Amino acid sequence: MSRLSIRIGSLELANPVLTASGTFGYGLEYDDFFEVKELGGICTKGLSLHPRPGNPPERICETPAGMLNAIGLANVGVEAFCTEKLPELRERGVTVVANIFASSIEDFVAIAERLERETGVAAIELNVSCPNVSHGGLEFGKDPKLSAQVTAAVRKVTASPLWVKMSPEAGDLAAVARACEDAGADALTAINTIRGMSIDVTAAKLRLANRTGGFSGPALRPVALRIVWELVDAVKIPIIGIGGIGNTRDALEFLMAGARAIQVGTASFSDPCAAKKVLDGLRAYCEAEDTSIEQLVGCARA
Amino acid sequence: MSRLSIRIGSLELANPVLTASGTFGYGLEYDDFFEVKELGGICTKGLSLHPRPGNPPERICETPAGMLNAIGLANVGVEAFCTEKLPELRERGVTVVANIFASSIEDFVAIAERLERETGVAAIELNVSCPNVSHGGLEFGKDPKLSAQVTAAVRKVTASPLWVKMSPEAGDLAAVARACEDAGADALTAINTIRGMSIDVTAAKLRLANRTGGFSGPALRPVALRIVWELVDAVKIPIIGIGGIGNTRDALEFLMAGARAIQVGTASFSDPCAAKKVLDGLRAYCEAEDTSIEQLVGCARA
Amino acid sequence: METARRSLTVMPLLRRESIGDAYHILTFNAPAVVDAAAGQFVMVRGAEWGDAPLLPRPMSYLTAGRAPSILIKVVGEGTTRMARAEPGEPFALLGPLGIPWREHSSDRTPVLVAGGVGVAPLVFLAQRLAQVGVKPIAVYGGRTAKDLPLDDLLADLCDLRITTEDGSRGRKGRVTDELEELLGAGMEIFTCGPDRMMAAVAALAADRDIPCEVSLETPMACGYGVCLGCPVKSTEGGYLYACTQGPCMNARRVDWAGGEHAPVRAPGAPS
Amino acid sequence: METARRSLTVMPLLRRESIGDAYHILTFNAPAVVDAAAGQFVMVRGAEWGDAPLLPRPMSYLTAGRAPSILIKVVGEGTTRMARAEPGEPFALLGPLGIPWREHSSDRTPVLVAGGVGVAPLVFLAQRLAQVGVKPIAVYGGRTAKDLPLDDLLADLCDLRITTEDGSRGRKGRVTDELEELLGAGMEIFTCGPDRMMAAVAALAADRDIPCEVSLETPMACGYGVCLGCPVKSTEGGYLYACTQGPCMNARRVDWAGGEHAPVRAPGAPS
Ligand SMILES: Cc1cc2nc3c(=O)[nH]c(=O)nc-3n(C[C@H](O)[C@H](O)[C@H](O)COP(=O)(O)OP(=O)(O)OC[C@H]3O[C@@H](n4cnc5c(N)ncnc54)[C@H](O)[C@@H]3O)c2cc1C
Ligand SMILES: Cc1cc2nc3c(=O)[nH]c(=O)nc-3n(C[C@H](O)[C@H](O)[C@H](O)COP(=O)(O)OP(=O)(O)OC[C@H]3O[C@@H](n4cnc5c(N)ncnc54)[C@H](O)[C@@H]3O)c2cc1C
Ligand SMILES: Cc1cc2nc3c(=O)[nH]c(=O)nc-3n(C[C@H](O)[C@H](O)[C@H](O)COP(=O)(O)O)c2cc1C
Ligand SMILES: Cc1cc2nc3c(=O)[nH]c(=O)nc-3n(C[C@H](O)[C@H](O)[C@H](O)COP(=O)(O)O)c2cc1C
Ligand code: FES
Ligand code: FES
Repeated sequence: MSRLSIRIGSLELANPVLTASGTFGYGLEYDDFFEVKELGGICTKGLSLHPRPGNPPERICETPAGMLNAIGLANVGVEAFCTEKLPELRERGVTVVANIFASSIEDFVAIAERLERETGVAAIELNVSCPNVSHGGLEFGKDPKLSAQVTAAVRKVTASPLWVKMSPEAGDLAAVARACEDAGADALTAINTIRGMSIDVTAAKLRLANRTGGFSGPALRPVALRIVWELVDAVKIPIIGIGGIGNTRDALEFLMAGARAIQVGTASFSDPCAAKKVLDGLRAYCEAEDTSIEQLVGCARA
Repeated sequence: MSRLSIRIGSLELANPVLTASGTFGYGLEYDDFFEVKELGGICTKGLSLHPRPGNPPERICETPAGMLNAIGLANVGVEAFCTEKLPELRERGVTVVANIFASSIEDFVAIAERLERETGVAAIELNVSCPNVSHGGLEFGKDPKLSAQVTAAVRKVTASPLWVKMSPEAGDLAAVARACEDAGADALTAINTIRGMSIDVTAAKLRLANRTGGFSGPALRPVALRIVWELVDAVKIPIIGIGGIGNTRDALEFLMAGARAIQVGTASFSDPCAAKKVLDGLRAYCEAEDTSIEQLVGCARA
Repeated sequence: METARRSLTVMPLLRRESIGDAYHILTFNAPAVVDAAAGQFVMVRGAEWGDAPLLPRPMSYLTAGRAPSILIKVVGEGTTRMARAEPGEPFALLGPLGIPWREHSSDRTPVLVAGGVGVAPLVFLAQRLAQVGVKPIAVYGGRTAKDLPLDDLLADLCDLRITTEDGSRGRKGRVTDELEELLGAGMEIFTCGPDRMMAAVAALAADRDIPCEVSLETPMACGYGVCLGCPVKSTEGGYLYACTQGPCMNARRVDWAGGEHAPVRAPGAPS
Repeated sequence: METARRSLTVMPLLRRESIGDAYHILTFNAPAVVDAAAGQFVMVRGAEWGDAPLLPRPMSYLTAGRAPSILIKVVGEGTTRMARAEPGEPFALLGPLGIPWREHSSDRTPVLVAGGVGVAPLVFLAQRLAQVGVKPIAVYGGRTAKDLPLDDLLADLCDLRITTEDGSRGRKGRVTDELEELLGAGMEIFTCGPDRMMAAVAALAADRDIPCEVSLETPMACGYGVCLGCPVKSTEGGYLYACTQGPCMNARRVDWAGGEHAPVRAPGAPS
């Protein structure tokens, strides 16, 4: 299906449709729905060095055309991922991008080293932009120097393609992007959530126990698209677009803006097959228009 | 109506409901709809030293639960405002906040000096955060030092209360806020729009001639609310909340988060009486709950 | 012409008539007479839409009075919802808005030039002209025979000529092909339709020195002059705002090359 | 109990029955039999809602089969839209989801304790029990007589006792007041309702050493285990996820003091 295939640095993806970290579990929850290996890839729930229980409830609430989440990176930890999840994913032929998170550079390195001992990890995505943890979340992603340090340190210990996930809250995101590029990132994914808040006025209480949560969903799309456009200008490495993508039209917006691949996030909640439908839609579009993803990328920039 | 009255620094407002700059014209377009003087106040369309024609079309487009605008600060200029609009507003008894914009500190000062010669301007709101102009928009608002310089310079030439409008795109907004406070701001208004983008995929073309536009409407609300909450922590001067407020419930969210007043923006487009309805709703709420705006402010922070 | 007092009024849908798949007439049950003039418009939004779609949609009045109506073409989310509405569903209507068609000159024959859904304000105009005993010429163009809603109403009231791009009805070609032959001194044009059509009609009219009135269709957020989102480039410099200085205005005031005020609607949009 | 295969299926609404102002039964026209067990739930979203409300709403099955149904209480935007839906409107239903009620112990008398709209999964359970010839006791509480939807169905299938806080029907008080008198060895509890009610019931059951099964209602984004948005604090440490480890589970596993998993719904919300 070469109309759909796309190269992200050294990594050849069968198609540009991935699922976003934290919105697709470990990719093993979809048996009843579709064959996950058909996707360009999946990004795992953020993996930390040790298992994390996550934040107390309430963790989620809905906002106009969007939602807030403060999951707090609840996850099984990299060890359990490697022993309990990855073998099954490998067996099923799923293209796995391991999204990883830590509150220190040492821990980032330790997680990457652990993953390096496994086969079946197509790329590592560094989450330096999580708004829902008290240490080492956004601080890394807002600062060009810190982002570059994390990237360089992980770069040293892994041969896997390295993606860095950008925070929309950085004051100068182009600088962060260039710093990560210089430090050896193979691609940038954009964007992670922006922090938001919601108050239940009938109780005069914050809705989320964590106070703030990451804002995602269709509402976020115009901001994400603008940032992707700017990042394509800022760096030479590929940009992978994320933010409110739920259908083929949304995916085309990001591809036309210059993203070489896209990730489907919140949309999977209301439809577990959302990513699959985007893929089918892109295939149909490329056939109908006799074009390819490669040709579509950036075509609105002309 | 002392349940509703609220003090913003030295300025006593009859109630906490204002209209947001750029979404209420010059306040003279509402004859058929309601008595504008009932509102706590109106913020005028951004005024520049000289008249500005604004950006070419398309200037607006809709996004999920929001919209993008790239008006480009089309306005009649401060002189025409003072001679053609202000007398009428004064006559009608409207509380007028003059929102002003310039691409240099000198011009900010010149506009403020011109306004100083008039009576009937209750406060000046410095727009240091407009995303839709090529010079002097966001640059001021993202930088604590520049914001402070603008504030201090205008402070010197006016006795009017000075409000500074915050950009959500600043990397360290608390620093900007503190700098403005130190430079003599009487209140901060938050937030202005975040830049977004939209592509018409059927034409593979950007929807807005200006490429990007400011993102506003209900979709923005959770981000605005979070920023207001943070600013209440960051400074001692009053915060005025803006962003996706369309009904009483939304207004209560911001008041309970600690905003001492609120501005209704995009909501006026679908209902010219939106601000009036919010005011009526707050009045009814305060009566039903036997409370006052003063008591409500910040009550969700307990 | 004096414009009537504007208001935002919630009205239930009285009925919806479908014309083919893409066109619908929506008629509302107004609590009081809506005193709109031909060429004026109304901002329409479902009262139960919630936060999305957010903005009201500008629509020309097809008729005014106690049961005001609009003709819609389904192009996006707002019009899709309108096309699904059932009688009783409440809509918020803000109107009447904008500058109506100017009075026709009693010494000229009016030529109404309609493109697709742009026919609505021209049918309204034709009805008003009929009331004063004037039977205009009408040139009505569409892509195919299916893109000519309300042709029957025009046929009743006007000397009607049809053009379609695919030749499936009337003359094969565009309204300007018909106009080139037909236009003569002593005529005046009122036109509404896709921007490119109006630009071509305006150019032809300017060439022949025939008065030409257009009704603009720009995106709008407010419809009453405060958002400044609806400009078209003016030949006098600066911009004209379609909602308060239009939608109806002399075609010569518009710099047709100056703006992209008509979004291109390519076919085959994916979804 | 083995759970049935899950799927996302668009189904038209077959009918909507209103019970007072606030409660409605929605019955859908399923293309194939929905093999849901009592206590399982379904994520429900109008297929034409567009971008807002965004997320599907978790609802317990009231019945399964070819015409699956749910009982809704109008509390916010999603349920308001459901309460306005007319037959034919398409809904996307993802289900069956979650862990159903465990099998009842044949040597114990089941006591179903329902609070308000929490009655739905218990009516389903009562019907299943009736099929195997068991007639449970039911204790059904609400604020007023108006907050007891489906009381007639429970009355048919159970030995029913009613409590209302204002005394407008049945015993004045709470379900626990009735339970304190009624509970005895040889009973087992199945309960669904407001969190504070379930916590009180669970405490009473623990006191008397009576098995107690609860059905949790937390906010949910996905309903199938990937968002991690639906935790309750576990007595074993860490969290239990209501969608995959519940909604039905042994009350002893839940640390009722640990989380705010029941949002407070104060009356008189402004809008
Ligand atoms: C004064 C005036 C009178 C109008 N009268 C009618 C009428 O009688 N009948 C009718 O069907 N339409 C009329 N229109 C156009 C109508 O407003 C748009 O088609 C409608 O807003 C599209 O809404 P949507 O949500 O379905 O599409 P969207 O999803 O908003 O957009 C779909 C496509 O339509 C384009 N579009 C959006 N708004 C407008 C607009 N205001 N004008 C032109 N294109 C737009 C978008 O760029 C996009 O390509 C009129 C417009 C104006 C300004
Ligand atoms: C497993 C399960 C089964 C359920 N079964 C039923 C049922 O049979 N009938 C029924 O009417 N309701 C049931 N609920 C609750 C129902 O999901 C919520 O009432 C509904 O999501 C509210 O949607 P809304 O858009 O109307 O309200 P919103 O506008 O989303 O919220 C209104 C209020 O309800 C609260 N709320 C939101 N989601 C939930 C939730 N999932 N649980 C509890 N409170 C919530 C909000 O915090 C807010 O205070 C069930 C919930 C779960 C988890
Ligand atoms: C419930 C939830 C959990 C998330 N968890 C993670 C995570 O663990 N790591 C990460 O990098 N991003 C995480 N994200 C962010 C998403 O991957 C994505 O960047 C964001 O949601 C925007 O895309 P969307 O609008 O399509 O959801 C999470 C998002 C949501 C909604
Ligand atoms: C069409 C439009 C024009 C605006 N023009 C201005 C302006 O001139 N000056 C300014 O400070 N803010 C301007 N704004 C920003 C608003 O005042 C407000 O900060 C923003 O829209 C968020 O509030 P809302 O979501 O309620 O609209 C404009 C917003 C819109 C939508
Ligand atoms: S539509 Fe708002 S000014 Fe014209
Ligand atoms: S609702 Fe998503 S994990 Fe439970």
